[in-house]
Amino acid sequence: MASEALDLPLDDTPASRFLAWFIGGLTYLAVLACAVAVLAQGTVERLADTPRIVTVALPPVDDAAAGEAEVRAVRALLEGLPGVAYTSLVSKEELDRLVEPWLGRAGEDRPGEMPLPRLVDVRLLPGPEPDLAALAEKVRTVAPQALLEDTSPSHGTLETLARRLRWMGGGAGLVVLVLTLVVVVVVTRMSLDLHDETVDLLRLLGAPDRYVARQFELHAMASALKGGSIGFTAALATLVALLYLPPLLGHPLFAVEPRPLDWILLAIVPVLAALMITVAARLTATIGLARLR
Amino acid sequence: MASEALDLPLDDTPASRFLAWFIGGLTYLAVLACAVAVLAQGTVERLADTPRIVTVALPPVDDAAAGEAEVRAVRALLEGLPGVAYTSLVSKEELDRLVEPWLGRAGEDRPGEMPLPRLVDVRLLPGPEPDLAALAEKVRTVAPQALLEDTSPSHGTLETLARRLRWMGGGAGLVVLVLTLVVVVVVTRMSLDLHDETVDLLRLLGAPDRYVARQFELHAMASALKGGSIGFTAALATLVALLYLPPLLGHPLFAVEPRPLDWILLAIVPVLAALMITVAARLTATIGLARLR
Amino acid sequence: MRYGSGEEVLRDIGLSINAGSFHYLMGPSGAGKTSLLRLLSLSQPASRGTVVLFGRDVARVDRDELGRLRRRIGVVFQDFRLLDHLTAFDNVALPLRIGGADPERISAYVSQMLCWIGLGDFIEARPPQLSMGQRQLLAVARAVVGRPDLLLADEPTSNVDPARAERLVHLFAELHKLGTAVVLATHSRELVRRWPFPVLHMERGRLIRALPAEPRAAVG
Amino acid sequence: MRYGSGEEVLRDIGLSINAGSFHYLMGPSGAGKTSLLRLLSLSQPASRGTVVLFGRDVARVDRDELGRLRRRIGVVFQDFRLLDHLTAFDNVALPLRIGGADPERISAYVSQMLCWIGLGDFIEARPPQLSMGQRQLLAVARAVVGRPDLLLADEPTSNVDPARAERLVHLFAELHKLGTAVVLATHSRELVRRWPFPVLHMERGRLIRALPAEPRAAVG
Ligand SMILES: Nc1ncnc2c1ncn2[C@@H]1O[C@H](COP(=O)(O)OP(=O)(O)OP(=O)(O)O)[C@@H](O)[C@H]1O
Ligand SMILES: Nc1ncnc2c1ncn2[C@@H]1O[C@H](COP(=O)(O)OP(=O)(O)OP(=O)(O)O)[C@@H](O)[C@H]1O
Ligand SMILES: [Mg+2]
Ligand SMILES: [Mg+2]
Repeated sequence: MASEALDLPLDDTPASRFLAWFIGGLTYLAVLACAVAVLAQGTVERLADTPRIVTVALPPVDDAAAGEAEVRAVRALLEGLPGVAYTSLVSKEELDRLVEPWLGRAGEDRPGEMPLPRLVDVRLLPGPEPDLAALAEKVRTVAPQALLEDTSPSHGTLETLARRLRWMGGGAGLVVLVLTLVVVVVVTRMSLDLHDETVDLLRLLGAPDRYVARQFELHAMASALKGGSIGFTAALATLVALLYLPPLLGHPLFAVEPRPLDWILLAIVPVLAALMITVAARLTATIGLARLR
Repeated sequence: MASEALDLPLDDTPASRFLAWFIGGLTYLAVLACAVAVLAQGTVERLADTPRIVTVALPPVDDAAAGEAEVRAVRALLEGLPGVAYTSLVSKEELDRLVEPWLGRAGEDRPGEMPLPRLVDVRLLPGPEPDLAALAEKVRTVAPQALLEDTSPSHGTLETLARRLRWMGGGAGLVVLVLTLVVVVVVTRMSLDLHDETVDLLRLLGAPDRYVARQFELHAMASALKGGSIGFTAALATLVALLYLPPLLGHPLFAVEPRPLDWILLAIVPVLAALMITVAARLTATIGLARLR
Repeated sequence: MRYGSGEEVLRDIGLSINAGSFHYLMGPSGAGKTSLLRLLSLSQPASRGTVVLFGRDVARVDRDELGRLRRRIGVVFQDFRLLDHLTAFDNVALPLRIGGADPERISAYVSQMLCWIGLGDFIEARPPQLSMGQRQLLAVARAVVGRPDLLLADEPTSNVDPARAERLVHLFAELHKLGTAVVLATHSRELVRRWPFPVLHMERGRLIRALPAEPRAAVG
Repeated sequence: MRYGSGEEVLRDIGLSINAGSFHYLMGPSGAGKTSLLRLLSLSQPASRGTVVLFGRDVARVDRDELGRLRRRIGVVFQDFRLLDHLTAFDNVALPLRIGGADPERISAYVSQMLCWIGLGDFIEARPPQLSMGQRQLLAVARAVVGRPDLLLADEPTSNVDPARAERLVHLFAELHKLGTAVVLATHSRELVRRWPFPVLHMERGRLIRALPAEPRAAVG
């Protein structure tokens, strides 16, 4: 016969009634933001795993023998360094192909004997971002005029993008969580004001503050669970649609599948939010009640 | 002794209490949007008032006499057309100056006898946008290879911008007004629900619907006048700051001073808004009341 | 008559109240006194049967006419239904304002009424600042200030001291002499003893001792 | 004691109520009966003087102790103060829940209480669906269900019929016999005649005929 009704008619406040919906919307955003962060993190890790090539360019020299010696010295130096997988000299034919768009076809538009730089591709081992400046410094000890070029610019951009997205996603998730807490605090304060007569009655009946605060806590928790599950479900649906629907499959940012751990991490978001909301409501109510005698 | 209190405690609803602020904010936006529209209209008119120059370019010819005859024919034709103020042949010196950045100094970098096109400036009378294609067609009847150039490209961009701004400002103002009305309708409906007991009492005391509706109307009107004057004042302040503060004085869009009529037009915005808000509140209340018996 | 979709709380009511009559309405708690007064005050329509007031079937009048009829009725609600945000003055002035009386007459009338009823010191007080008895006096003042043709008072003396209760019934009797029909729900046998008027007795939604019984509720 | 910054509505109250005593509190409307009960129910602190309850100066107890003291007091508010969104059952169960009683005992106790007081058919009804008298019975049920050591009842019989009023006072008398101190504000001389207990008489904020007069309010 004992009903589930709270002692305070909290569901009757417009603000309170919409609390669940607020929380739902904000949870949706938080989960999506965190999904972006998690996927970006995946991308960053995958990029770190793919080997990376930088190119050492040695300026053209007239003396072919001296040039070859220089190349050998540079390759020997590089292959002795930690983090370098192997090196390879770019062949004459490939070099011609590379400069063709700029200088014209060899032998036709341009004198065949025009001096060209010699290029050494350096394949780095996967791992953390290599210190290219230091590498260049080392190379210059044997070939003072060597230039080091990062020949995978798109790799760099993608990685920068992924890193940024990771922080932005995480940051946005955090902002949304904070916003949710602010909304909860404001709504709880408003409810406390709105129901001051009922709160007063409960206290006259001898209810300790924790009893009254528990009413707000229970309501906030119910709203958080309801809103949180709605928001989480909606976010999951959006995510799955974004990840697995054809038009988006091709984009490299979405080439990473979330790992099982990622899904668990995302599921923690609404749970954590619900927990924080509940605690926030209780604290707000307790503080508000302490002001009254 | 008769107090000014309404029979309904409308100022006690959170939604109602903030109605004035809502209206204030929206009026602010509406006035600013309309100011943009009015200023843009001023710019459009000013641009229409400034005379406009187009240039007719005749390709270089080897026969100087034939060339001069062609120029004379073109000028005679143009000066006979309505909408053309006068024409003038661009002198040899000016022409040299014009081509200098492109072809080098005459006699030094470039052979002096290099053939140049002959340019005729056509000054059009102020008025509506001229039909340049038709003009070019006419010129080509006497000089088949003539080209017509609108030599005031920035003029064109500015005018397009101003025209767009005019519509966008007006549109935004309208959207904001509509939004205000929606807010008023929603708040009135909510108040009607919230105060159903008091409304019921008034009706039991024999109050006709118009008496009860008048309560909502009065409250909406008070909110509109209060919010409207706050919003209008704030918008005026912003506008004056934008128009007369140094950093912005230079921009051509802000070179137009609002005319007295413009200020009056802007002042009409909040008054019109207040009127519409009042009517909207009354209508909403009347319709809501008609649903009850 | 029924509340919402519940069972009928009033049954077999045959009642005719003549203009200028005075009736007590008595009966145990929950008998349906307030419900009957709700019917008569046009707060709620009858679910069955007809209510005839001032010679008109109230189910058939239009909105404007309904308002006019209601303005001829003064009601002291059992829970007072005062407006908490208005002063005592404004609360009492309400029926006159609704009736469209001119402000000066309202001012004079209302002040006089409040003084007479014993709230002269509380003209600017709001209901929550009044004692329960004072609120009840205010509710009575609001009901009678418009000199209604029909006065429905639901236990109007329950919260006031015997001296004031006496005074209130005296007021009702005066109105009755001036031609107002009065129906006064009460639990007080003492009142009935001291001011002997006919008693309508209710029990479980039925009128069991009405004086001139007719098969419908008719007033006026 | 004063409301807000108004003038003092209670003055020179010297009153001592012994454990297990029974007093009527009488006086005209606006005399200050409710205000005095507010002091005793710890609704409002005294602006001057001290209130001693169960041997403790209530101005000096901490929050937890205040709650404990309040739980030993049962109050029938003059305006009932029932929670409209809760059923009759939940309203009566409220003090027991707050006191931390276990659900089964609450259920048994509350149902029994409601049946005894005559609301057995209205266990699931909410206050707005009850007649005024029924609401008053509910308010009484809530005040006594926790077997308080001090019962403060503000005109608890004003809206019920004489038979039920009788029954209520009988209930209070039984509690009194079990050791509860009772203060019963009322306007009914009939009650006082039938259940002769000492009467505290108030007039304009002053206690004018208290039996054992001492210079402070002390209870318990
Ligand atoms: N709003 C409502 N919804 C449902 N039932 C109601 C409502 N109001 C009253 N009732 C029921 O109708 C019956 C009659 O109530 P009513 O208020 O008319 O009694 P009453 O004679 O005025 O009693 P009292 O002397 O206690 O005021 C009661 O059983 C009550 O529970
Ligand atoms: N909240 C309040 N604010 C200001 N004044 C109040 C307030 N409540 C009561 N009063 C004033 O205090 C005085 C005593 O009121 P109180 O309610 O104690 O009277 P009472 O003896 O209970 O009367 P009743 O028999 O009518 O219930 C009255 O003059 C009243 O106007
Ligand atoms: Mg009743
Ligand atoms: Mg009182």
